[in-house]
Amino acid sequence: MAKTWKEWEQPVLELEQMIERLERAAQRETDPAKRGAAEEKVQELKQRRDTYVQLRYSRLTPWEEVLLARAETRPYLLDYVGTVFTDFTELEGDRRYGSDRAMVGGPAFLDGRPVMIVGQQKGRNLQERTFRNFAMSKPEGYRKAIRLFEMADRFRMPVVTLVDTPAADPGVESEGRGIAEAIAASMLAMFGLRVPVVSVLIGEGGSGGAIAIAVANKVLMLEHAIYSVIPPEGCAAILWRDPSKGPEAAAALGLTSSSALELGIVDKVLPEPFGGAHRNFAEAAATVKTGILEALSELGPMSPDEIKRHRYDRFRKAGSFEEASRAAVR
Amino acid sequence: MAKTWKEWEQPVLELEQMIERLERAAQRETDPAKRGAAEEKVQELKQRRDTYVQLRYSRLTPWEEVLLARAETRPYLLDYVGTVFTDFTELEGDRRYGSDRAMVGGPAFLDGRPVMIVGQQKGRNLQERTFRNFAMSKPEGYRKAIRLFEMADRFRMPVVTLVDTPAADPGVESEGRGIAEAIAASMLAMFGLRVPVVSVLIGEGGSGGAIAIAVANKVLMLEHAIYSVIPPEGCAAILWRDPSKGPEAAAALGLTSSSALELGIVDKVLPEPFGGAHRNFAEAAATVKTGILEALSELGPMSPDEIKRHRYDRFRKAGSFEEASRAAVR
Amino acid sequence: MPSGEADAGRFVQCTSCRKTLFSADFEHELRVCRFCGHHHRLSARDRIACTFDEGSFEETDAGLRTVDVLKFPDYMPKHEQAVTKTGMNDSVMIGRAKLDGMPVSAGVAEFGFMGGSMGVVAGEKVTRCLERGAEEGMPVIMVCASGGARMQEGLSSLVQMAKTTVAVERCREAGVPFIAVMTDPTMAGVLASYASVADVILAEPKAMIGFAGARVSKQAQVVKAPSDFQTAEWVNKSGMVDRIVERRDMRGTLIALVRALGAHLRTGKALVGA
Amino acid sequence: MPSGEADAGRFVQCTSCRKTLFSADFEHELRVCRFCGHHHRLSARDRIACTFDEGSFEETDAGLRTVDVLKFPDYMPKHEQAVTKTGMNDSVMIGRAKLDGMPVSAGVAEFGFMGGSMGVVAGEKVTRCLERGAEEGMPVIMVCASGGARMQEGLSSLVQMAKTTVAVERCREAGVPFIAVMTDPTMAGVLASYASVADVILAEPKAMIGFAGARVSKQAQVVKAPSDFQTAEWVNKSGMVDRIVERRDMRGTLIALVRALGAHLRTGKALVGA
Ligand SMILES: [Zn+2]
Ligand SMILES: [Zn+2]
Repeated sequence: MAKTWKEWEQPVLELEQMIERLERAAQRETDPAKRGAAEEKVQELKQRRDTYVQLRYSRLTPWEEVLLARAETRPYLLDYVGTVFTDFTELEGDRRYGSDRAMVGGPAFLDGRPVMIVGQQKGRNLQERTFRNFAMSKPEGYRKAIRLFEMADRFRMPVVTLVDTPAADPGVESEGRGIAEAIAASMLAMFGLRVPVVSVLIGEGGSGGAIAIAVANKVLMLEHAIYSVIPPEGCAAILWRDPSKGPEAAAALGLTSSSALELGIVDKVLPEPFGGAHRNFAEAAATVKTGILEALSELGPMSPDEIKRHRYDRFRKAGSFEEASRAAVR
Repeated sequence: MAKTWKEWEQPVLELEQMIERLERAAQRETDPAKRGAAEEKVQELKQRRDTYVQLRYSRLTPWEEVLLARAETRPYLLDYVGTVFTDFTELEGDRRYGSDRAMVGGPAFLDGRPVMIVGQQKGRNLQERTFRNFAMSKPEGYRKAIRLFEMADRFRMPVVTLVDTPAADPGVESEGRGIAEAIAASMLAMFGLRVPVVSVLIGEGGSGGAIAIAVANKVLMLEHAIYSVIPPEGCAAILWRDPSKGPEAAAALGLTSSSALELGIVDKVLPEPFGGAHRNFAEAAATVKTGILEALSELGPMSPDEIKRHRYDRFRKAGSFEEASRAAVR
Repeated sequence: MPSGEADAGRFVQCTSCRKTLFSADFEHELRVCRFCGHHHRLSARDRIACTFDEGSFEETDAGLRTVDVLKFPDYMPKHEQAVTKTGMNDSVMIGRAKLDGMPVSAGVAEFGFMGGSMGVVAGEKVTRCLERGAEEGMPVIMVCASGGARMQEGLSSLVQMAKTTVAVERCREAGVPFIAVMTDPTMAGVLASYASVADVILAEPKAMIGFAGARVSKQAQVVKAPSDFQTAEWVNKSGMVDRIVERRDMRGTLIALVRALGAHLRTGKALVGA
Repeated sequence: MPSGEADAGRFVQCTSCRKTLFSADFEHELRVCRFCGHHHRLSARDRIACTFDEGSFEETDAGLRTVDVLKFPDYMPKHEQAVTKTGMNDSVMIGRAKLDGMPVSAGVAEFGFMGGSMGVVAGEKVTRCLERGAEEGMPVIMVCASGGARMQEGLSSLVQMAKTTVAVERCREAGVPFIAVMTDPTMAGVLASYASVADVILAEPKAMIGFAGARVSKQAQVVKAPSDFQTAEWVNKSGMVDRIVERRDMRGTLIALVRALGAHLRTGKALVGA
């Protein structure tokens, strides 16, 4: 059972090192025949690499999807903000307590038209991760998000949220400042918006901390993102008193994009480039951009009241149950 | 120059002690003639006391009004809440950070009809004063007030605020949680209300901390309350580098009820009982109750939009200035 | 002797102070220990009995049934067990009730049903309870008792957080007051959704109220937790709960609040002087 | 050598790092010290020049005049002096301006006029500036610099806090963005009114921003103040200010914000896909 995404990326890494060495050797080679042979070998290795990647990424287990969604090689919020959008102006304050660095937001332009961006930002190294609090927002992060949502509503700007968080911050201080209230209030604020809202799950969709900013008219999900009611390790610990049974829990929880689509929790899965978004970020960004633009254009014809109603209806019908007729019950 | 209200209450105290002694003596006296003489003496002393009180309270200087408004003998918010209103249910939370004990609020009934009460509470002894933070609200107090204002609006309840604070809390923590924003946001929230709002200045109306909850359709002021842009000592310290010149500053600042009425800052002065509200609380409470009921009944016929507009207009025209015609300026 | 349960029907031991109580007294005093004041958990039915006007509660929507969409390991057996144990179809019971004659839309959670966890059925019931209040102009009372979202329904449980919250927005639009009563425990996905955005939040003394489970928040503790961490008292000091109300006073407090905040619903217009 | 002022028109000493600068360079660099980056105060006129499109600012409401209702000791002489010194009629100048061609309603405070204090005239001007934005559908930019309310106008100054805030409510209703720029210093009655409820709050580096004057908050300090207490940086960390923006970047930031937040005012409707 894989413990990190690097386990199945290791063969790729080795192949790529070989390819690089051979390519350099081929360049230095003066004998055309030998050079031809080397180049052929390079092609073969590339072929092998691609076959492996294709095969491996087409049969990731739910647990492997979890590991990949958490990988520090995944594109993060600010990567998308810098490529999908232009002229982003970050606004930091919650006007209450502090500046939350896990939650990032502000106005930007999408294809020349203004939108409000809100989302969580992870860090790639320890320093960044600490600065971003591992993308776990405290109450002030959600309260900043609420401010930006309301501002977007006032100024008729569509809202785009990019979700990538393991969870809301669960520390003592967060509890004391009302992390639960902040999450609930964020959802409530989103339900009040009369502008279109599109959410994209780009990495980890970690329970309440994620859905707090994902109450959208259209919820999109990258192919290798996850969306879960609880981290699989936590689920295993509670149900089976064994946190190492994360893989079993991951399989049971239905947290993959295909499962979320099937359950009707997300509206669309955005296919990732060959071998994952990290392998071709430009393509991933283009897919995300197209996804958001298409969603906004579908929502475009609706009036402000219809947009609000549409979001309401979308979440109102969430989840399946059976209902005996009233007569039968009595 | 008086340093405390007790200086001019001291003669009253002494007279009353004499009266009490004499009355007790008269009761014990068996000789009808002697008893009659003693009773006469009592009447005379009472007359003297009343004349003194009447004279003294009719010529309080602005500085003495300041001292009286701050006196721990004045009736406080909860005294009024317990007599003017019925069935008060205090609601404590700001849903953000904490429970502020300087600001008190919740639904109650006035003559059988529901209202939302908000106001500052002082303490009579050190323990109470500490618990109430000397009636200086921190940001969470104003944010609780905002919550209650918005709730009143949702449930169509008139709002009654009772103002009695030296100032908003000026400490480091208050600054860090945005005391200035909290005050401004409270005023902004009040301007948004579509229910009638009546404010009564019952004691100290201390600058921003006071006006934060006094953005009302009708602002009433007890005769011996004060309302000031800055504490007179602070004004003296800044302008004349001499905090002991408080009395001069008090005279200059126009902080008495008559001055506030003349400036059009308050709509009505509620006369206090003979010798101040502390001398006859039942009468003071009755005056306050009548004042609030009359104000609400004047506002009664207005529609929700008119109420909001009325409040807007009331504050829009605050303050006098001259304006040269545009032609003359150019 | 199990927590606050009857010993041969005559005696019961308080789990908090360990003192022994007569069962009859204990039940009569609403399962509040007369020695230490500890509020022991109440079943949904007992809660209804001591909160609303006698016999006024009419259950609705009892026909809702869980669908095990994920085929989650062991879910259905556990669920069946809970049904048998509690006589309820899921962890929440909703209906119409009266408080001192005033109609309310009422919901009560049963912690004994899989820890009061919120899956699709519980979420649907909470939502209907709130919507009914909004539609019929009745104040809404929800008595919470839950460990959080029901893991066994996966993502479908997660979205109940949004679904129940959307219904609060309906109440706000309709000007209908929503009062949440947090009892022991009110945690995680329930706390972080409809319950925390109630107009008024009351809590029973010492009820455990928090976002993260003890395990998680202990791991995450950079700051040391205070001794009363995640108690109703601590959450009250933190501004999240409006009042701590003892069980014997809860009905009276609810009546006062419904009378004041819901007056406009009964009279059409409640402004003084109007 | 006075703070950031010209020495015989050629040299100036930075009050922060004490280094000597050429006056011409200093003015050209918008009075920001090239050695230590300290942002020296700007006059209202200089602020206008470096913020809005060249020559686009048209002053309005210059005819407002203070009335000394209270006959406050020494007020009028001080006021006259300030008028002579600044050439302004009070501490705020308002008008119409453009930012990269986009019309805005603009107001700029002059700290040199009695410490930028807000009496009735300043309050009226701020209110008109905000109202004009709301009425004409123009984003509002207010550059603040003030010690607070003007004591010499007593209660009339206090109510300016409410009056200016009411105008922010008008902007909100009209969907007009209001951006406040806090410069050194933005304090007390100005901070606790319209400025703090702006949609976006920008601040210059190191600007002093706070509610209570140093004297008051020092007395009230139970908690020790951090070394950067009441600086823009501290207030930014506290969530009250959205960004610290260097003076040379301020115009560009304002343009980006006005373009994004005010788009709907220019096009009538700005929704993507609409
Ligand atoms: Zn006990
Ligand atoms: Zn310098």
